[in-house]
Amino acid sequence: MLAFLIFLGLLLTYMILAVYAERKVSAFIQDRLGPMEIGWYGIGQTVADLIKLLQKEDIVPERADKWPFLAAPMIIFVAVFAGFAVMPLTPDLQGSDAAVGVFYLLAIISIDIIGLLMAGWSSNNKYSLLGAMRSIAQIISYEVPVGLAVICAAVYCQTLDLQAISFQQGIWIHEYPGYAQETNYLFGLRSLGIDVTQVGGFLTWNVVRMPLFFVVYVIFFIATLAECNRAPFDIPEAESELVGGFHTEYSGFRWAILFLAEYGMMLLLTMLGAVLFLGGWNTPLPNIGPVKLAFWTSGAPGTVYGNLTGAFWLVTKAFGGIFVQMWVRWTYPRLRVDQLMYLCWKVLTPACLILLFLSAVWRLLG
Amino acid sequence: MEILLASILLPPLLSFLLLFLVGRKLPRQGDWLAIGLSGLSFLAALFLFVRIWPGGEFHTQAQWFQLASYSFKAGFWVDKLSVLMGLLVTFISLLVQIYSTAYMQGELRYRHYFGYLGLFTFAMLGIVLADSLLLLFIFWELVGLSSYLLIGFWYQQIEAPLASRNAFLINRIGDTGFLIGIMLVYLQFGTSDLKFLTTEAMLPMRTSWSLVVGLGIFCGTIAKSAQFPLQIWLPRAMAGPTPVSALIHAATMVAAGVFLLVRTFPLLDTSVLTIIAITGTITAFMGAVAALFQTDIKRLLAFSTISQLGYMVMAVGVGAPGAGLFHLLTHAFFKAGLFLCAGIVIHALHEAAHRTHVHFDAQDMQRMGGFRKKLPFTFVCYTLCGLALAGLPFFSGFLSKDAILLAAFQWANGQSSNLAWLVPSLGFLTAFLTAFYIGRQLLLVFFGEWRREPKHNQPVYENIEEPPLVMRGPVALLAALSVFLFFSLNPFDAGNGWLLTAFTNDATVNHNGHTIVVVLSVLLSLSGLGAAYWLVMKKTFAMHSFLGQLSIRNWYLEEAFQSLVVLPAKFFIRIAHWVDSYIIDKIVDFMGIFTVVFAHIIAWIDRILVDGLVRLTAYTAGRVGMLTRVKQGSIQTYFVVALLGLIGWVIWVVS
Amino acid sequence: MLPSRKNFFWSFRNFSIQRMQVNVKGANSSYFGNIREGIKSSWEGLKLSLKHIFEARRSRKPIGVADKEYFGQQTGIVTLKYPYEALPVPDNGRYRLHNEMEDCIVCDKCAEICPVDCIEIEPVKATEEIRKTSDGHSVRLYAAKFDIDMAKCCFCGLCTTVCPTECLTMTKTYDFSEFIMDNLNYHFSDLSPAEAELKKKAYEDFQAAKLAAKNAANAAKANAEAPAPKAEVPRKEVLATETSAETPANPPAENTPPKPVIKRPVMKPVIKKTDPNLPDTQA
Amino acid sequence: MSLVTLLFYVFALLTVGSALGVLLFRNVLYAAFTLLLTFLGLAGLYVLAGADLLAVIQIVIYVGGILVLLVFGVMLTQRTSQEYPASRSHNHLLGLLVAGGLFTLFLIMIVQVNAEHLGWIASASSNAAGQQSTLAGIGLKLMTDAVLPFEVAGILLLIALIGAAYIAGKGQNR
Amino acid sequence: MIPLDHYLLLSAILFCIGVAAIVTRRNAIVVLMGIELILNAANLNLIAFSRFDPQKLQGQLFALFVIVVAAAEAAVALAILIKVYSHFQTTELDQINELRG
Repeated sequence: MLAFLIFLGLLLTYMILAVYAERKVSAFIQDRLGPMEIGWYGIGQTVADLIKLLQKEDIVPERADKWPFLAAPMIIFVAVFAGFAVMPLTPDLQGSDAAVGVFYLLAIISIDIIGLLMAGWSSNNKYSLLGAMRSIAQIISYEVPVGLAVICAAVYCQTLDLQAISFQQGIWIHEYPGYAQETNYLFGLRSLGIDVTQVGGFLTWNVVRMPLFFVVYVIFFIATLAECNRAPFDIPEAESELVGGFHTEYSGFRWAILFLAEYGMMLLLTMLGAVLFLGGWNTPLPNIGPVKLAFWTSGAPGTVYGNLTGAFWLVTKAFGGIFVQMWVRWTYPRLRVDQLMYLCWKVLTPACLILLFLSAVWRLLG
Repeated sequence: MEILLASILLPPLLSFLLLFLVGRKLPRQGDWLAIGLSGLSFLAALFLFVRIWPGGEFHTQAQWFQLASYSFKAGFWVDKLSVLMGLLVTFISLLVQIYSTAYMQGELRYRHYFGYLGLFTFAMLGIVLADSLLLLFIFWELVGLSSYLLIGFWYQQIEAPLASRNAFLINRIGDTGFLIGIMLVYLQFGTSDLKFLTTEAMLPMRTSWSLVVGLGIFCGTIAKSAQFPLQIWLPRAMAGPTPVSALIHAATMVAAGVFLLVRTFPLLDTSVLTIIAITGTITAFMGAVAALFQTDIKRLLAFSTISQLGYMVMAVGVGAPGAGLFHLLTHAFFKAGLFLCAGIVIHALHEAAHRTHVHFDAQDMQRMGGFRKKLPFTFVCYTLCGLALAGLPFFSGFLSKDAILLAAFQWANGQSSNLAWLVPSLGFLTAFLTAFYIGRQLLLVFFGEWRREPKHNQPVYENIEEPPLVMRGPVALLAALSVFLFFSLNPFDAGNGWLLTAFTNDATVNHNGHTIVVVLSVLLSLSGLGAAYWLVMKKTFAMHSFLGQLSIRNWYLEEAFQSLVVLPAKFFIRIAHWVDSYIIDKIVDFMGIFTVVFAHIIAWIDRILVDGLVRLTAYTAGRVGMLTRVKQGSIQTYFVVALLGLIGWVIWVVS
Repeated sequence: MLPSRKNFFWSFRNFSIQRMQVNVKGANSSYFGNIREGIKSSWEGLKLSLKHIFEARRSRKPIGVADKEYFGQQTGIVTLKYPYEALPVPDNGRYRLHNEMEDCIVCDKCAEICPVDCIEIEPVKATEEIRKTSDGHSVRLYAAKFDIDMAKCCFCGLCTTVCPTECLTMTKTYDFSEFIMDNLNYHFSDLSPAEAELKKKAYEDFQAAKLAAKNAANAAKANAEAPAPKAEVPRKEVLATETSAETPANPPAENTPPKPVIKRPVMKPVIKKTDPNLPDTQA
Repeated sequence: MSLVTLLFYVFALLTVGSALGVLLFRNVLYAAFTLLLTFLGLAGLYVLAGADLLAVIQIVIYVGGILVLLVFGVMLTQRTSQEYPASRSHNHLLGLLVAGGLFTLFLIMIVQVNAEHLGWIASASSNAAGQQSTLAGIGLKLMTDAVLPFEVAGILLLIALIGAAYIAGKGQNR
Repeated sequence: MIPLDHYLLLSAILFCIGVAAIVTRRNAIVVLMGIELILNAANLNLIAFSRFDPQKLQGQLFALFVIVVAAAEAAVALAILIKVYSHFQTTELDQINELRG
């Protein structure tokens, strides 16, 4: 329950910040100022927008399919929010320590799809429908590279439990039940013989433990962009073609929910990426000799300090990822459908398959 | 051991698959691959030979399938016989493949050719190594298939596909008998395990059955080894490429029948053996006679092969499977050598013709002559192999033939009927004829002068050249193996040689009359050669005599078949057709008319009585149907009906 | 209500299938060349936008084009927080029109030349010369109405060039947006409607008097000539107008809020002075 | 009533209710959307039965795969003239009869068999260990005992994929 | 622990609903949904029994393969359905009665 409340709060706060950040980042990239009026440097802009949205009338188009139309945003949001249940925010805070963690996350995305489809269909607007169809085609396609990238990490870590994966990537590895005897070698190579278990920091992150994971992470990141319908994969809600995609007919509160879900999805997937590849809640700073940066910047699991630093690092990493998402969004033009599919099926998927094989080999031989 | 077995059996199959699947992309279409894999197989066979020959055997078996309570096992049984044959097959296959790289160069379906050879080798090895008659039969059929494929390799020609079909169908006749034999064996002994059948104590078997079993198995041999009366396919099979003739139709496949007889020898009882001996003798004699006047270089060799196969079968028939096997081995070497040499001659002529743009039948011996100057190497090899075939002392052929004739001689000695003496005497006569026809061939091809009109063909003669090394090498090897030294140190008696001692169980082989046989056979061979020299050089060779025609037409067997089998069959078909259309059809028609009349009567009753009932039922059913609204043609209705039936059934079962 | 749904789907399907071929007309048309080029160009793009994010630390300063620094500001945020900071407008900016009524002789030339007819003038003849303009023209007409509709104005500046007394000028005020369109209609007349009526009346009276005098003169020609009492009445009228014009300082309009900045003291002589200096400021 | 029992009944109600929705809704899309609830309810039941991996797989495949396919199928095969993709029903009586009959049968069987007291079940439930994830166990089994079915299933899926693509493919002239 | 009978009963109910859907509905897609319900009912039974499996997980494995087969079935069935639709212009099963004698 604690995790539920914390994540709900985190999500809401994050959304407010993220919308603001999005506008600011886009403005800076385009040499503009962005919102400046409300609050210092326009910081209150999103809050004002939110208040505006909440006050607006909840319009249901006359010819819309009423119940699905009303239910769809909730389903989408619930699906996304349910995804946070297995996210280890700190060493101790995790909604559910299900063993099937990552797999569960992938399952959640499928429910999201149904929500999108519901929204698109029930709006009874051809733009909505087309947007939903595009969205689904895209999400289903990109589930393959996402899944494969996740499996790469899972194969390497030998578990689907996100908390276990997090513990593996840091100095507190011995705290996790069953990992007391584990040792982290530099680049995951036993033959190299450099024991970095107590050095920690970024040296024990998965991207370093298995250097090819950098490529996997990039692929994962690209695919998650498509999963979130983010530019340059935003053909489902291409404003210049489809008005707004599946949420064309939504307004007010429900529209806000949809956006909340969309930004929540971003957070979920960047967090997932951070947990799988970038060390989760572990600090990036290694112990260098007597300078115990890692111990100083991350407390032991179970302590308040440990939980605070854990949450701090994970959220920071996730925000970093989100920043890159925004950066990418405001850099690239939208892809065509064929380019989208080409990228997914002919580039990312084969690359992922090869990398999956290499991960397994690295695990076996490293 | 299993690995060794696999490395014998699988490389040829692998070569077949690889060449077919990816052969096109390989350099040189992958012939090197085929040869390499054959070499591997040969080396493995050699290794196995070394392991097994001194003594001991190896038997592996696994559950194959289960039909009700009948369980079938299959596996491989390696004993002396197997390793010998395996070595022979892989060795000659390897040589032929090497030879073919030059002979078949530039062929359109080059890689298919090598693939087929691989398949053949695989199948042949399977026959040799199989431990169960059923498994053996499968490989037997595979051999038939690859033979069919290879005979019809040049399927664009007119003759080749016909010949291949002919061979295939005739083999089917024999295979049917073979299959019946296998079934009977299984019924009798409850197993088709060869090891069990041949080495365990003979189980009681009713005489009549044993006769049928033996004849069934012999049926397979008759077809596969071209025995009387089914030998007509072998000469026609010469339409295939010459190396194929060497490998399949001289050295290995046709020997499979003999091998089968040797393998199942303990199953054959006396009466069957007598039949076998007689058939072998007849075949040997007929083949020799047919070979006498042949003009086609390959056809002559084909009839010669038939004749020699007759010898081998005769050997088995007279109770000397060891001698038969020995002859099989020696014959394989020298006959393969002969075929390959013939191939060189044909090839050389073709090349020459190609170079001078003159076209003629390159296989007609009447148009050859004087090749000893042009093809000295081939000449030497040909002569060596030919003399081995003729049965001259110091050659391998002499040893084996001598062993067979001796066995026949002793067998006749032991028989009560004087007619039994026909077998050895015809054997001796055949020996004479053999020397005669091979001598004739040597003379026609290599001696004398070029027998063509000089104005056109002199340039052809000038252009004849020795073939490349890859063709000469295998021939040389085979020719060398035709010398007695490899089989027995004693050039006049192989009885103590390594091979015969291995297959003759009782040490007390009586050498009664051995001297007579040796002297007689030497004399006959020499006189045969002399007669050939005399007749050919005098050019008094009565082609158009009755004998000549009989020989060239192969005893009019084709015609005999035509009139004795095909025509009666056609006649029977015609009768059947007549019966069908005039008797059965009439009856049917009458039944029809009767039925119609009857139906009219019934219909009247129907309209009045039954329809009323049916209408009532239909009305009721309609009412009921209205209730349920069952729809015709709707899958759901069918589903419901099926489901209701199921429910009913379950209720009935449960309650 | 769903007439196009089906077609719509099929078109979607066809679309995705037909377009599934990839356009590989780049320099690298091979598979891996394509990927390499994709990664390279993507990275270039990211670098470019990242550069802009870093440059966003600095903002442009609100300095005019005349400033030496102006073309030095190549990077940084280009937008200004407008209402709070704005680019300086040169003094000779040509935005809102302003008419200096004191100098206007109500010649109607501006209204004549205006291509969009945004100037509306209703002249009332005075009975005598009203005043002298600053450059010596004599004003003989009252403007009962001198309206410039800035909503219509196209800022071509023709009116200012034809103005003989250079009383009509363009000012550097550019931000004069209004919520009500009518408010963009500026009234420059210094007479209230009542006064205008009075002037009209006076002129009619004067004409009538003049006619009467003429008739009288014609009659007097026949008799004698002494038109002494004639000038009495107009002079009174002039005094009356002067007193009334002082009380409404702005152009009279009942429902308009006071105009924000109409700087009276901007004199033509100033403009005249800047004219020769223009080349200097440009440099 | 423990929490688990309560959850069981909630999920069971959800499952049965939404399955009834599939049966009764005239709007095919509604049927599809209620089917979503059925699948989710079943996933919950699977979790309660100790099959967490199966639950997740149920969601991934049934919701993410089959249901999406079904909805796409609805959208691609609807007449455009209707207000919504409706599907009337027929054979009410027959359906009731068959389903009722079957249910009665099942009921009788369940009561008669009395599964709880079957020997192996009773012995298993007496020493039932605490719930733990079946993930590792299933993974191990898939790679050892069931590797052949696993591969065959993979081939089946591939064939189904190719077949579906071929059947639904563009070629109209077949 | 939930009694096994509860699962069996629930599965039976689901199965019967699925059968009813197959029998009564006219739209082929809803019939497909009915089939899915039936498969799920079977799976539920398998999983319920799997708890008591001394050899652990056999039932779950079986259910896994059932799901796989169901996925393949749905894909092919819908492909066929789309073809049927383009041929008959309907997915109402009682209008597709080519089998009618």
